[in-house]
Amino acid sequence: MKRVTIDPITRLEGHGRIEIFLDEEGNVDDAYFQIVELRGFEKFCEGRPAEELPRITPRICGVCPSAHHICSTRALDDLYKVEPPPAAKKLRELFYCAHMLHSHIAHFYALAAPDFVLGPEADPAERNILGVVAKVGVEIGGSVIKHRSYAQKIQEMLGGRATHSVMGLPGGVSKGLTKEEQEQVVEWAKSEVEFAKFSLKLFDDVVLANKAYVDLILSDGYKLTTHHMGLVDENNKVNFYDGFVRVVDTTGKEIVRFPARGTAYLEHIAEHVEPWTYLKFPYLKAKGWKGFVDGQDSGIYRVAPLARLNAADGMATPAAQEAYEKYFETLGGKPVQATLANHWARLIEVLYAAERLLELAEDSEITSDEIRTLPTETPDEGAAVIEAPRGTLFHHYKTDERGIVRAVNLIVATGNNHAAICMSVKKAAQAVIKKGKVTEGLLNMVEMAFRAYDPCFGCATHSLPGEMPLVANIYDHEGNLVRTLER
Amino acid sequence: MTQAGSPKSQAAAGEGWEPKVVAFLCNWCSYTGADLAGISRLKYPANLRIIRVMCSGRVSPAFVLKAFHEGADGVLVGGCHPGDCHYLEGNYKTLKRKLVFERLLEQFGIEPGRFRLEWISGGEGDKFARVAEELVKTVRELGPLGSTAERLGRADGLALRAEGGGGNA
Amino acid sequence: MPEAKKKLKLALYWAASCGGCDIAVLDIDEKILTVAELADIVLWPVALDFKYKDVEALADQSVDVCLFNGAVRNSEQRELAELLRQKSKVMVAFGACACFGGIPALANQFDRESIFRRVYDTTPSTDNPGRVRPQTKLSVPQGDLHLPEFYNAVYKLDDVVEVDYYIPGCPPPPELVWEAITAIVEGKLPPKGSTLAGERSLCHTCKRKKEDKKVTAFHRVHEFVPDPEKCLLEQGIICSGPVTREGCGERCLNANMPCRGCFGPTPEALEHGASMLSAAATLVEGKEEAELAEVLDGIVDPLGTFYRFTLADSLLRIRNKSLGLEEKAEEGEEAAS
Amino acid sequence: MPGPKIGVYVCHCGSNIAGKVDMDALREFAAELPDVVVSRDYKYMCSDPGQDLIKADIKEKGLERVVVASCSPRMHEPTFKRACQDAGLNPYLMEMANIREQCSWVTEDGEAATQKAKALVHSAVNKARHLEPLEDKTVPVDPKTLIVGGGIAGIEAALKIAEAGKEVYLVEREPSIGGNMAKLDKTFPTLDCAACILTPKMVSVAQHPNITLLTYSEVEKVEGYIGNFEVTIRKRARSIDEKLCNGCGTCQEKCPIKVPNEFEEGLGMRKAIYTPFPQAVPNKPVIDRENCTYYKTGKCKICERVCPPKAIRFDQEDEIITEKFGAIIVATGYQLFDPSVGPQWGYGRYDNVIHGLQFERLSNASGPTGGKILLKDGSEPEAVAILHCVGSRDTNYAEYCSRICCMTSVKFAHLVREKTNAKVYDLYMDMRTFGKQYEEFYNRVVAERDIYFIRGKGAEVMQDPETGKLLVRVEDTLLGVFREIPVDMVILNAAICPRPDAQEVAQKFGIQRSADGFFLEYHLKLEPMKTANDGVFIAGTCQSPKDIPDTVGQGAGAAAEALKVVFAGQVTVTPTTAEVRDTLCSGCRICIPLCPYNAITFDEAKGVAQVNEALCKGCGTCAASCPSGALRAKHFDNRQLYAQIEGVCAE
Repeated sequence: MKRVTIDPITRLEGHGRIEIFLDEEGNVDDAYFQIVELRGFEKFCEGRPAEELPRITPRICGVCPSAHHICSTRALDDLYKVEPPPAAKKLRELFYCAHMLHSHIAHFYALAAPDFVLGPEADPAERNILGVVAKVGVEIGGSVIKHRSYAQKIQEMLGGRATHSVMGLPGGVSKGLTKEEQEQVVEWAKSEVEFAKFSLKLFDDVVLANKAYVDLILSDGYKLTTHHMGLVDENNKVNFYDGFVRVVDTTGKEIVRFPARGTAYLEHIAEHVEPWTYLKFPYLKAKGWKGFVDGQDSGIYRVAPLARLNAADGMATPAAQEAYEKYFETLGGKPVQATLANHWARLIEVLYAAERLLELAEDSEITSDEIRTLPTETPDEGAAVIEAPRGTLFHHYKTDERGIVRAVNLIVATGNNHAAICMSVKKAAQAVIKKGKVTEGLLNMVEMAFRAYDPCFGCATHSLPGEMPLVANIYDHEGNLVRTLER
Repeated sequence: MTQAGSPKSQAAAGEGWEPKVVAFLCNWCSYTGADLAGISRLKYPANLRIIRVMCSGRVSPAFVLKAFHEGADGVLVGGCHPGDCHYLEGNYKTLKRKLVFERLLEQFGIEPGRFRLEWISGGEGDKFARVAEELVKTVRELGPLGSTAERLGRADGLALRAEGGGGNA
Repeated sequence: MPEAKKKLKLALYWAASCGGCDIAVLDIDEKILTVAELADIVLWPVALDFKYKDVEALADQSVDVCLFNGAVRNSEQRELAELLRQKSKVMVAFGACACFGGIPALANQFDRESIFRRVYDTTPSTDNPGRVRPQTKLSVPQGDLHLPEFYNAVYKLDDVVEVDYYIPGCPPPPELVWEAITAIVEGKLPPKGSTLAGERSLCHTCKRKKEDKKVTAFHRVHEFVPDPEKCLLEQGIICSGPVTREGCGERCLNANMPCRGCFGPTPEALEHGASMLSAAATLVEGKEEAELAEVLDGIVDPLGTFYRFTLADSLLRIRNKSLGLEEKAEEGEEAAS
Repeated sequence: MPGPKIGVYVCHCGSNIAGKVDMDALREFAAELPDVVVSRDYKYMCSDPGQDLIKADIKEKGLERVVVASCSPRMHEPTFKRACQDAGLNPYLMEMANIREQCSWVTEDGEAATQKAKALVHSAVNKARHLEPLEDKTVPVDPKTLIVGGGIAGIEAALKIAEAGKEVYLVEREPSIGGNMAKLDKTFPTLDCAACILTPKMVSVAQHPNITLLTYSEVEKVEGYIGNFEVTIRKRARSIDEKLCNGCGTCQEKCPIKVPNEFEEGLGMRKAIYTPFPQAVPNKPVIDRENCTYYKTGKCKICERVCPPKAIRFDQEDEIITEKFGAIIVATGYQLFDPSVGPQWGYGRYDNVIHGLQFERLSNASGPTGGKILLKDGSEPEAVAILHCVGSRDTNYAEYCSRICCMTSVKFAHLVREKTNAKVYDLYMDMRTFGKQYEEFYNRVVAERDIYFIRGKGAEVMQDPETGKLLVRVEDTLLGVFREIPVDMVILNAAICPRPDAQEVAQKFGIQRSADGFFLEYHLKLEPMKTANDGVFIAGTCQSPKDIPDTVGQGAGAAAEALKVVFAGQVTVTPTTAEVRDTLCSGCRICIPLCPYNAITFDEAKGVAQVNEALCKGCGTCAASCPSGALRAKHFDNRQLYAQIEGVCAE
């Protein structure tokens, strides 16, 4: 019996670890993706005043804190049955588009690009953002940092701080946008749109132009047949901030659709507990938990860019819509099940976020000082769903009549993908590990499958020092270490 | 009269544990009252140890937490009766703090019985002795709270390296 | 000075944290490249393999500075902290969690079992009839799987190892991070034990108008639209600015929201929570106990408000398990189930 | 680095401490504490040889801190501070552990007491380690004294101070000074008439150049501190011009309105414009606006018409006087217990059941009956019963002994016999004749004819349905028989009680009350005039029941206390004030409204708060509310108190 430990992979609520077990022949017997940490927000949010949760729950993840901030704020709208003024809604969405940009840009250039621009087999020493810069030109490195920082600056402008923003309140936001600030944002937004287009072009040139990559993306090792979940607007176009939660099955047919506000999610989603990981496994109630298997009958679904595009009928902005159509053409229609297609889908979302950012920034109403509706209803229960960069995010609160939290339920973005990640990793491992042959390259193959989901923190982890470090320890069946592969 | 602290009563209590109670008393009323209890030769449990402050208003809630942190099982704050404060209003400040602080203690999981604010005048030696008696009794029934280090040790077997916020001062 | 010349060996590690601290390092933007020139980053903990033997492999004291973010929530994090302390010349608690426990330390109000019960049993979307719980050691057909032990309490870094410097904030603002890194690189660090931030409280730099510190009613942030020019505390909104260390640039106040204290207490504050509680309570006018109680009930969550980031640094730290808070929590769970 | 050299001195206080606490164990325990270089025990530390031990060690061993474990600091802190000072050690580097009042005296078990004493010593040593030298400050004293209450105590005090050449304000609520004593007839044991000995003093009060007399006036507000009290006095409108009025009394004769006279305890009447009694000082009337027709209807004005000097001023208004004083003497006197609360005594139900002061008025030549002792119907009584301890020495009412009733009763018995032929029955529980010539006086009266002293408490007063006589039920404890004595008049010697507004007055002057409701002295035996509020002294029956000699004595004593203050010309104020550490203050202003003395202000230039140490009284409330710890309470700072907490919790 051999055992491969890939440690660490990532974290969302803490570290992740992959354990791959080989059978007597040295083929993959089973693989476990473990989340080895828990912090228990669902418990210690109890007793807090509800209005403070938008300042507490973002600490679940410092990489996508704004997702929690906005989701929490919208859950409070529902809790207090209060509608924010139009300007407030727009400010929140503007803020949120900026967040999507910052997260997606960092992820693509820091994490995904090295794999494609330089190739999976490239020398690890260069397989990092600096390597990418070297290849595509220094000015791009600067441009990446610049456009990521624009996005951060917009969040800071509205939310007080880029990480762990504070402006969200039930019924509105605490701070508006001045005319001067608006001009600044418009300028940045325009630049973001251009940068998004450039990034898609880059993907065209480097990836799509390279048949080997396209084959890799479409190869069976990186395929998983699952259902897909994402937020859509009333026209079923992709939306990050609000609308309806839509699920399409493995054939692309809509099987679930419910409002992104309120507790309807409980009718459709349940979470399964495994004793070997601290993170739970959400699945579709209607299908039930069938274990770690994919297919039409399994309850396992996926979220994040790949799933969002599958779950929607298009994009709400022109250029993004164009890219959307090309994407499905190239990859053979809906739903796309190729895990690695996430990267492309992510870039299409970057374009949508940039375009939407510009729309909102240029909206004359955005500078209105009508930014708060004071709650008057007695609070009881409230919930909201939004699209975090890494997938659908659920916040659900119950309070006493004073708005003191009695109970909290959270389903975090990457949690939705937990089961899928486990299977993708196993599948990739099975595809590449044969007869106990464990090579340097295969670790990256396994890693790529996994990285495509951008399990929260991938972005940060890969910025410096430049590589996703991996270790494969290979043990014989007595568990003695016979070989260590390290990068 | 209880004979707190005496080996006899410890034996009676079953284990060696004797409650520790810290009393912060204002110089003009409660501390004088405590002196009067002595002058009148009233008896109360030796578990209660007195720290003198000029006014109950001097007693920062942090002092009470510090006492619990150091292993006190109960804390008494004694001040002048409303209107009698030697410094006019210090005791009202104490009252205001107490009204929030007692809710904080509950959130910390400290039983209400372990903390008491009492108005005891310089003429109320008997009241002081009675309050001391009652408080020690209550705390004895509640059992040991233990110092913060002990409680953390109990929880995770860790010996604390550093002080808490108490590191200041 | 020579230190400035020689290229530093820098390590960054995270424990029970959200990653915001690492983002904060990225948020120094293009300067990050300068850092790469000035220092060798021998360990980027969120990225590098954290199996002990690999860190063990480093020579003792071979790391010049270790920036440690995150609190200590489980056995693995504690062991790593001890190991890194051994390997590093200078240990820096980076961010609120490492300095004071941060928001995760709010969990210290509850014990392990009640957290597990909530997360794995009573959350409404959880379907766990067998009441399965994550196991620190689990035998599967192919072998054993291990998970770190989830502690009963959250600890700040200096509970488990000696800390040389503190950089507060949730997360530390980029300017502060840059100052700290420059100080480190140029070897211009203050005496050990210092906190690399201001000495006074936030009010020192807060631009809001301060007049008469008297309060007749407390307001919660969602109930009330404050005057953006005036001190929030004077308007009845609890703000921890007066007890909290300066250096954050009042980012929250600039967005019209009160300070919640992520920079921790000022050097001479007795205790972050208790000191602010004492100040806030005495702002209220009046002498009638009933009236006072009514006004002061406006401070609805003393622990969660005054210890938002510093519960693991408080004098009491964790709940006394002898009290029946569990039952209360249960009710809450039932209510939502 | 090593801490300061600390010496610990454990006092046996004879057997007061040593009888309970193990002195050797405590001394050795202290010797082991960090920084303690010498630890001694001695029989009486407060004695000269005891103090010399400390002084010698300071000089020879170079002690930097001294800890004395003995009685309460309220007892001997000054003693040991002085000892340190004499030996060249700053007195504020001395700390005391109270192991007598708060340990040996209150603890049953010796081991427990020793354990507690260790904790207290540990705490004191911990604090001492962090003590800092402080310098006493002095502030000038206003030379005037305020005396509140124009009874015999206040009069005596006023005269003594005035004669000593210092200025006095005497404030009396009633239209005239004289107080309760002015109502009395003869005074025991010498039987000279109260008026004869009191009126001369009253007159000299009115005439003394150093005395400002404010009658019909009340103190409204007291601010400030010893040497510098700011007092607001309301001088109620008399409705006459005192300068013009010559006290001829015409207005009183002509005034048509009659109301019961408070001074006569309801036995006589007065007019709406009146002086309470003939010898009143000042001898100028007041108009009682409640009862005056003019103030009710706007008509009448007879007094105005008949007044020869035209002194009536209907439109006169209250006058508000604010003055500074260096010292204050509170001598507000007593109020007689109201016997009607106990139905068993029949007071208020039966016409001829009266209380002591009413008898004094009956018996007084200037009283309603011109000194004749008559029943309500004008006839002379044939039998009179005198009851002691009405409301005193009775757990249902006042537990204390009122001290004067025994002698008053004996006096009453004598007066009744002197003025009537009535038999007298004196019902006593114990006969307490403690004063000079009291026993002799008692023996004289006992020998008089038809006075029967019966040892037993007058339990109940009823009326005989047939004869209509009063029946007093008493258990004669000497004969062991139960008796019902038929009498015509019953005199109830009611208890001396605190005035109903005592609490209000106590708060006004920042003094406390003992459990019995009387004002609390600083020390029952050694400081009977001082109160917890420095510079405020008490005299007379507001402190406890007293007879005239004791009251006069305490009045004079209080005068001496006040003179001590005003002659000193300056007082040392505690240096244990608050201070702001500029480098830590962020100017949040939380402290500013907290200070009741307005001692904290905001320095706009520096942007920090600042403490006016002359105004600060060192309560430390601001330090407890200063969130950032910039405000520091000297001698009780956070470090010192934390160290104490660690100390008491360590043992």
